[in-house]
Amino acid sequence: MQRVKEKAIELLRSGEVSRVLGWKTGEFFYDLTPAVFESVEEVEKGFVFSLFSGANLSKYLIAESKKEGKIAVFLKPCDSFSFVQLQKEHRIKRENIYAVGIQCDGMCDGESLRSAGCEGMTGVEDGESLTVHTLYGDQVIEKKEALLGKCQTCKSKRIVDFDELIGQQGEDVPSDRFAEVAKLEAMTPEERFAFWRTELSRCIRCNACRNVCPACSCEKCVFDNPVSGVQNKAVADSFEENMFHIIRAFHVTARCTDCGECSRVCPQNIPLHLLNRKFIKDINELYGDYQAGADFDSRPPLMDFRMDDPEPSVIYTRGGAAK
Amino acid sequence: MLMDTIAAISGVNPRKCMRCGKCSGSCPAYDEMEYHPHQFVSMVESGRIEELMASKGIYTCLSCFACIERCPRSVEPARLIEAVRLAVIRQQGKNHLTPEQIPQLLDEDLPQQAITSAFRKYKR
Amino acid sequence: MQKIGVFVCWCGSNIAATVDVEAVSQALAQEPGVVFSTNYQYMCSQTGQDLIRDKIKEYGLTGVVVCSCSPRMHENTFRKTCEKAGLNPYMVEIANIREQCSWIHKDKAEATEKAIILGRAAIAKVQLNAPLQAGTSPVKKRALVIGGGIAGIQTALDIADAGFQVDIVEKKPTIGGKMTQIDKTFPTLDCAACILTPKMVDCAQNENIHIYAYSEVEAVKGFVGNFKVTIRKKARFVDTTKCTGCGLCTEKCPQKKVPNEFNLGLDNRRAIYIPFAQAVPKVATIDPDYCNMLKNGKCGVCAKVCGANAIDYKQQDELIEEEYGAIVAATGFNPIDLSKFNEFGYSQSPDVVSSLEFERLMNAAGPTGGTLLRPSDGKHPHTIVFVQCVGSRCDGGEKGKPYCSKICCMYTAKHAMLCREKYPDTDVYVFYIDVRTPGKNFDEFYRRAVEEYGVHYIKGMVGKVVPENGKLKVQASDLLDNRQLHIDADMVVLAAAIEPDKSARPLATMLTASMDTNDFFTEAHPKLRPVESPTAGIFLSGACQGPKDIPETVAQAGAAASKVIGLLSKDHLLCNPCTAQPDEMMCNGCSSCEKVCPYGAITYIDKEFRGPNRTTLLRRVAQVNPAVCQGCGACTVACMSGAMDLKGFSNRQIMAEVDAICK
Amino acid sequence: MQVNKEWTPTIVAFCCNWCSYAGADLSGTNRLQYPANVKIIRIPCSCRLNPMFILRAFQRGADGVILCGCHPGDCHYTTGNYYARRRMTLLFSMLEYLGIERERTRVEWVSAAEGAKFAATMNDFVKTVTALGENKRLEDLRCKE
Amino acid sequence: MTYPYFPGCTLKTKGAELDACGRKAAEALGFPLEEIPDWQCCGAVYPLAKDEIATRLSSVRALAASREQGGKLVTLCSACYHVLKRVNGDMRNDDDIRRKVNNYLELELPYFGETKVLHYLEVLRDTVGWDELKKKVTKPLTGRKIGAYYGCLLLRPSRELGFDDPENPSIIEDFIRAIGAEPVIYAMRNECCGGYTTMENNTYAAKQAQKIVDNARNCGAEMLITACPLCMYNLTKNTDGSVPVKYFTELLAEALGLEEQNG
Repeated sequence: MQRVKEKAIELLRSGEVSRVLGWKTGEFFYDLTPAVFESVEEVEKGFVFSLFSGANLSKYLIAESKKEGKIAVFLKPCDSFSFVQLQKEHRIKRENIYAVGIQCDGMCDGESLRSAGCEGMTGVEDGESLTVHTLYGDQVIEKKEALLGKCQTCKSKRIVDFDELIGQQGEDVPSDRFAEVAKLEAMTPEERFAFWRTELSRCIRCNACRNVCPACSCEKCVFDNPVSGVQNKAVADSFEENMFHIIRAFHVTARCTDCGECSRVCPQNIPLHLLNRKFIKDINELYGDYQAGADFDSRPPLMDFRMDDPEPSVIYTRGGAAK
Repeated sequence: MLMDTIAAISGVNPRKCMRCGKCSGSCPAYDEMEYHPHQFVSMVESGRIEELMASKGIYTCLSCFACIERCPRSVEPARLIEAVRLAVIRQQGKNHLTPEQIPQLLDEDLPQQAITSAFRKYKR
Repeated sequence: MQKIGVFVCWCGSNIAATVDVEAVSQALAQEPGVVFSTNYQYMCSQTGQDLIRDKIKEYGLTGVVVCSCSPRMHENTFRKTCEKAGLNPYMVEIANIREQCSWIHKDKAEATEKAIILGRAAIAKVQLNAPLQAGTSPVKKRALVIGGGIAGIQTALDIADAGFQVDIVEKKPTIGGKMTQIDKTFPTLDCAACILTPKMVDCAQNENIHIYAYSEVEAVKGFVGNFKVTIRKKARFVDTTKCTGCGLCTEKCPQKKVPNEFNLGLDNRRAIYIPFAQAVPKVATIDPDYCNMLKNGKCGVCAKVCGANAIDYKQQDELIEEEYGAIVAATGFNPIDLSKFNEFGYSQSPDVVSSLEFERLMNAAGPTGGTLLRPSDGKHPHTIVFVQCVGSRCDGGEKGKPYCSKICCMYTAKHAMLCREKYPDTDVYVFYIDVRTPGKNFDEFYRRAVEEYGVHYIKGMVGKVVPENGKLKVQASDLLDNRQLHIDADMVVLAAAIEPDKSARPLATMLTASMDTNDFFTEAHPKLRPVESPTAGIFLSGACQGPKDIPETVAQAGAAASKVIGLLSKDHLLCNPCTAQPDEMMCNGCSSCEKVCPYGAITYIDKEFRGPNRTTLLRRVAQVNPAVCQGCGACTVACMSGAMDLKGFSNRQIMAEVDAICK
Repeated sequence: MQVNKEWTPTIVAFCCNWCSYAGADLSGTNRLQYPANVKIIRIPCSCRLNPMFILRAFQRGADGVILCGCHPGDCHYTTGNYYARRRMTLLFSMLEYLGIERERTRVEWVSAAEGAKFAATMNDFVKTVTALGENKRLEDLRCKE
Repeated sequence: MTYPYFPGCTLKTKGAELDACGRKAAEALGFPLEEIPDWQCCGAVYPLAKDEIATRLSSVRALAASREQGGKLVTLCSACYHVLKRVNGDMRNDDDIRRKVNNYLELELPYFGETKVLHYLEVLRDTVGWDELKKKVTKPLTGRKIGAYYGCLLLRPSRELGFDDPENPSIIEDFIRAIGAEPVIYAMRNECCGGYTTMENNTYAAKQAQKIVDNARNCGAEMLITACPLCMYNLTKNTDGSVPVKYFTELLAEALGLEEQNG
């Protein structure tokens, strides 16, 4: 973990890059936020790579890579998919970026530790199992129980694109990430409706999901745009309110890399990733396996077709979501 | 009515036939039948099914599927012949071959297959 | 806020009988923005149009809604009316209250209510309409014809005749196509070469025509009036400017065992060859698959004997870029592969031949010098069986084609007739399903074959051909006699279905021209625009659009040429104003729109924008070429940010209609 | 003007200009009846249909939305309906996933020659949606109980 | 790897030695055949009627049983192959038949046509490979001119069987080449011999069989081989005997040098 910070210092010192995009300590040790460091001093003071560096940094490159000078970025495997997807969409200037891939075996956050039963935490030692220092003494917990939701269904240890690697290159790993979607599909329409109503009713429209999502990076979001016809500031029109998550999910269809940031940042713990994964699952089943950001040249399924694609009525007859 | 039965048993749509006669040009048992494969199709289409049911030709079809294979319109005449034959059996319980006849027809090398198939095709 | 006038048409009683037009015009008068609303017996009549014109002027209308018949009927009429009154024609919207209301409903109250809602939707849309101007684009006055058969030749000659430059691209070493292989033509029995070769020579000599023989189209960019085409001129290993076509090399070349494609492999040619005596251009070509010099550097005979010093073993393919205003596809056809029809024994006996092979066996320039001899033993055949519809009119599956190949009935009648004429001692049988002879003097021709020449026409089909002891045992049905026939034949001739040339599909992709499931090019309208592709600037000539005989091909070739001439005589093209337009401030530059555009109308540029703190930012943004965009709107949905919108059918306009309909 | 006391569904039909709108005109020309609650919006191509339009219609009180376009392979713009087919398949599947009755959405390919098919489709669709009753669900999706 | 094997009625009884040759050769070529337990006769005729269930049941039982044993089922007899493969196709593609059969059989796991039906020749071609077979041949049948007789049931309808080109097949010719002999191609090799009517209308069956033998002989064949016991019977018994007819497994065993052990 220290190697990451050393690499950041080395890159700045050698002049290879003029800025470093990484994670910075917050109020608590588990409270890291993305930050740009412009000098060795800043890095030494604030840069942290730890068990809590879950945030996906790739989105920040849209703005940062357009600035003067080269910037270094640290990418975990899942982040690298977003990195590539953004390149495919011409959103970032690759030549201004020095990408350092970091292998990763899962991330945590304060909340995931708390829900694993830790209170008053003062520090953590990483390892096969975690030793959590708390005000009430040390506590040892299984790491896999304290992982972020997105890490529990990790789909790949492969770092798709990088200039330099810290740790080993990995491979795609088998994951049962569609199990939750399948579970919902197996419900009756009434049950599903009730489920989503309960979940979505909690939404406070804080826009955190939109702001963190690497695929949700429009120059101007339709929801902020009076010309789009869906924008709305006042509550007079509930269209945006009701449809926000559906439209958002549709807009990122076949572009979402399933990085899981939306659900991670949602203050209301709405399982937003289940909307995105539904689209991914459908695409895989109907049009062949597709992973956004896994390569540079595949054609996104919504910008592609086969003459013998199934008709939309296929969803009436498909198994699973029965009755 | 009878036409519906034939359609249900065979799954064949005789209207697909374009009267090319390739079935009858292919049929190895042509001269053994009083109604030929192409006639089966047109007679079923025009509803002359009783005549077909009374004909001996339905027992001479070899089920060689040459007509099915070569039909340019995927009509499958052999299925129609089989359907007519079954219609006879189902309607009248009439068997073309009885078990009593079998022994005198047997020779000692005759494969089981011949006996089984004869029963399947000619008797129920 | 617009000032909108609403005009409700009675269409005589067509609308007024089921819709209370007075109630509709009154109800719509209450809508926001509506300053005038009326109804009249026939809005499309001169009086009705005058009424609209007067009211535009009287009330200073900025938008017009006509509640009438389908916009497919009179949208243009009312647009022109408004234009004459000084209103932009795209400020008109039609509410379709006839085809989609009065004609399909019986209950007057229901129909009236629906008419009001449809009117409201049109008003809501017109509120958001903006004046549109159609742009123009220049026309490059040069045409490209792809394919140098009779279709391509005729099209090129006609275009050249009108004074325009035209290039022919032909993938074979010579132009001429299938017609060069044909012996005689029906129904007049004149010799194909005698009528075709003068046209080939005309092409070569016409100063407006340039022939790229032994060449293929590699890439097509651009759009109507402005195509940019890359042509690959394949290496002949012979300098065409030096070669005199004397043919000495083709006699001296030691590699004698090359199947001669001109005679369909019925005889052999050399590795350096001129396809036939009247080839255009008449120059030699080295076949790199067989030439010993090219394969292993051992030979060089042709270079030694060539007096013109034209042989160049080092020659490379050449890429040529040209600009064209119009492109004509004339890629032609081929007979299907008969190896799947082995019930006729095609791959078991050399005496079972395709009709085109038979054509060569009858041709004076063919492998037998025009004497009909069996390929197996060179003997004269006494009994010949012709089988029609081999692979045509088949129901799906990969074995055959679902369509009628159209030309087989006539050429089979021709073959049968010629056999009987030249060799009266032969018995000729033709097995047919139907004899189709719609054409001038066609049926008379077929009847002559039967009545005067004694050809046996049998309604029925051959089921099996068994080669045995030098004979072909033909088993067939005679449907009219209701019997099975067994004929011992010496030759069997199969009228193979024809299919589009294999090069057509990749070409269609390059041209963004559409094709049907059989790989025939689709016409813009099957009846009214039969020689145009739906893609602007692409025209169709000959059998690439569907099976055709020579007279039809020539007629269509002329038609395609006249369409091309019509296009090339314009200096500018008027474009469809309802095109996509990106809002650069919102564009992400993500290329999603470009990927779904069927016309290649979208490109990207890096553009400077003002950033925060007086900085400038370089951003990639989409640009739509309005001359190319056809206004389908695929890009508008692919665009996540909603930057891409369609003029005339904008997001807000459609949403406004939705809102108006859903109360 | 309130005509019917009984509830009837509001149906929005999006029709592509080249095939289905012409097909709808044809069913009118042939006087083939279908219920008046079907209202057609003309769009240039089925690929112009933004999923937002469908959601908007539902949210504004539509009870059923149907998209009609050229048959696959016959698109006036060559490929538009192929894209529309994928978009709608995924969108409908998502609506289904959210618990909205899948019978409220439909895609039907209607050519300019299929006036009878257009009328039959609309009759059937209205019947299906009528049987489902009013569409409240999408409006309710984010409302607490 | 061991393959589940469906011997069929004839090869189990009258054609036992043909079956023995086949099994022995399979063993020698590394794909031992294991007879599936409790099989019943396939019925020898494919039920063309779409509404007949009873006549399909025994085939489905055999197919479902092999599903559990590796998902493949090998047959040696053309008729069995034909019936099993087409019934399997029905179970895969015809919803109505599948539903009724499954309802009737009440299998633990409903059967959806998962098993792959293979003819012995297909195993030779696709698993062993002709080149490999050639290497294993110890007594090549050099110089023998052999005609392949396909008959109907292996080839037609090709849309359902997909065994080989129905009008110009090559698998038995390739087999003949692999065992060192020379194949003779003659057009009647895929014409029906009339075997099904051998009891009913012997004169006709004889006439048809003779036509085939004549065509083969006139094209130079000195021997015919078949993959169907009924064809073999008919071509042997009901012709002039000018061309001997063998089962392909007999020649296979001979070429592999297994004949002596056979006794």
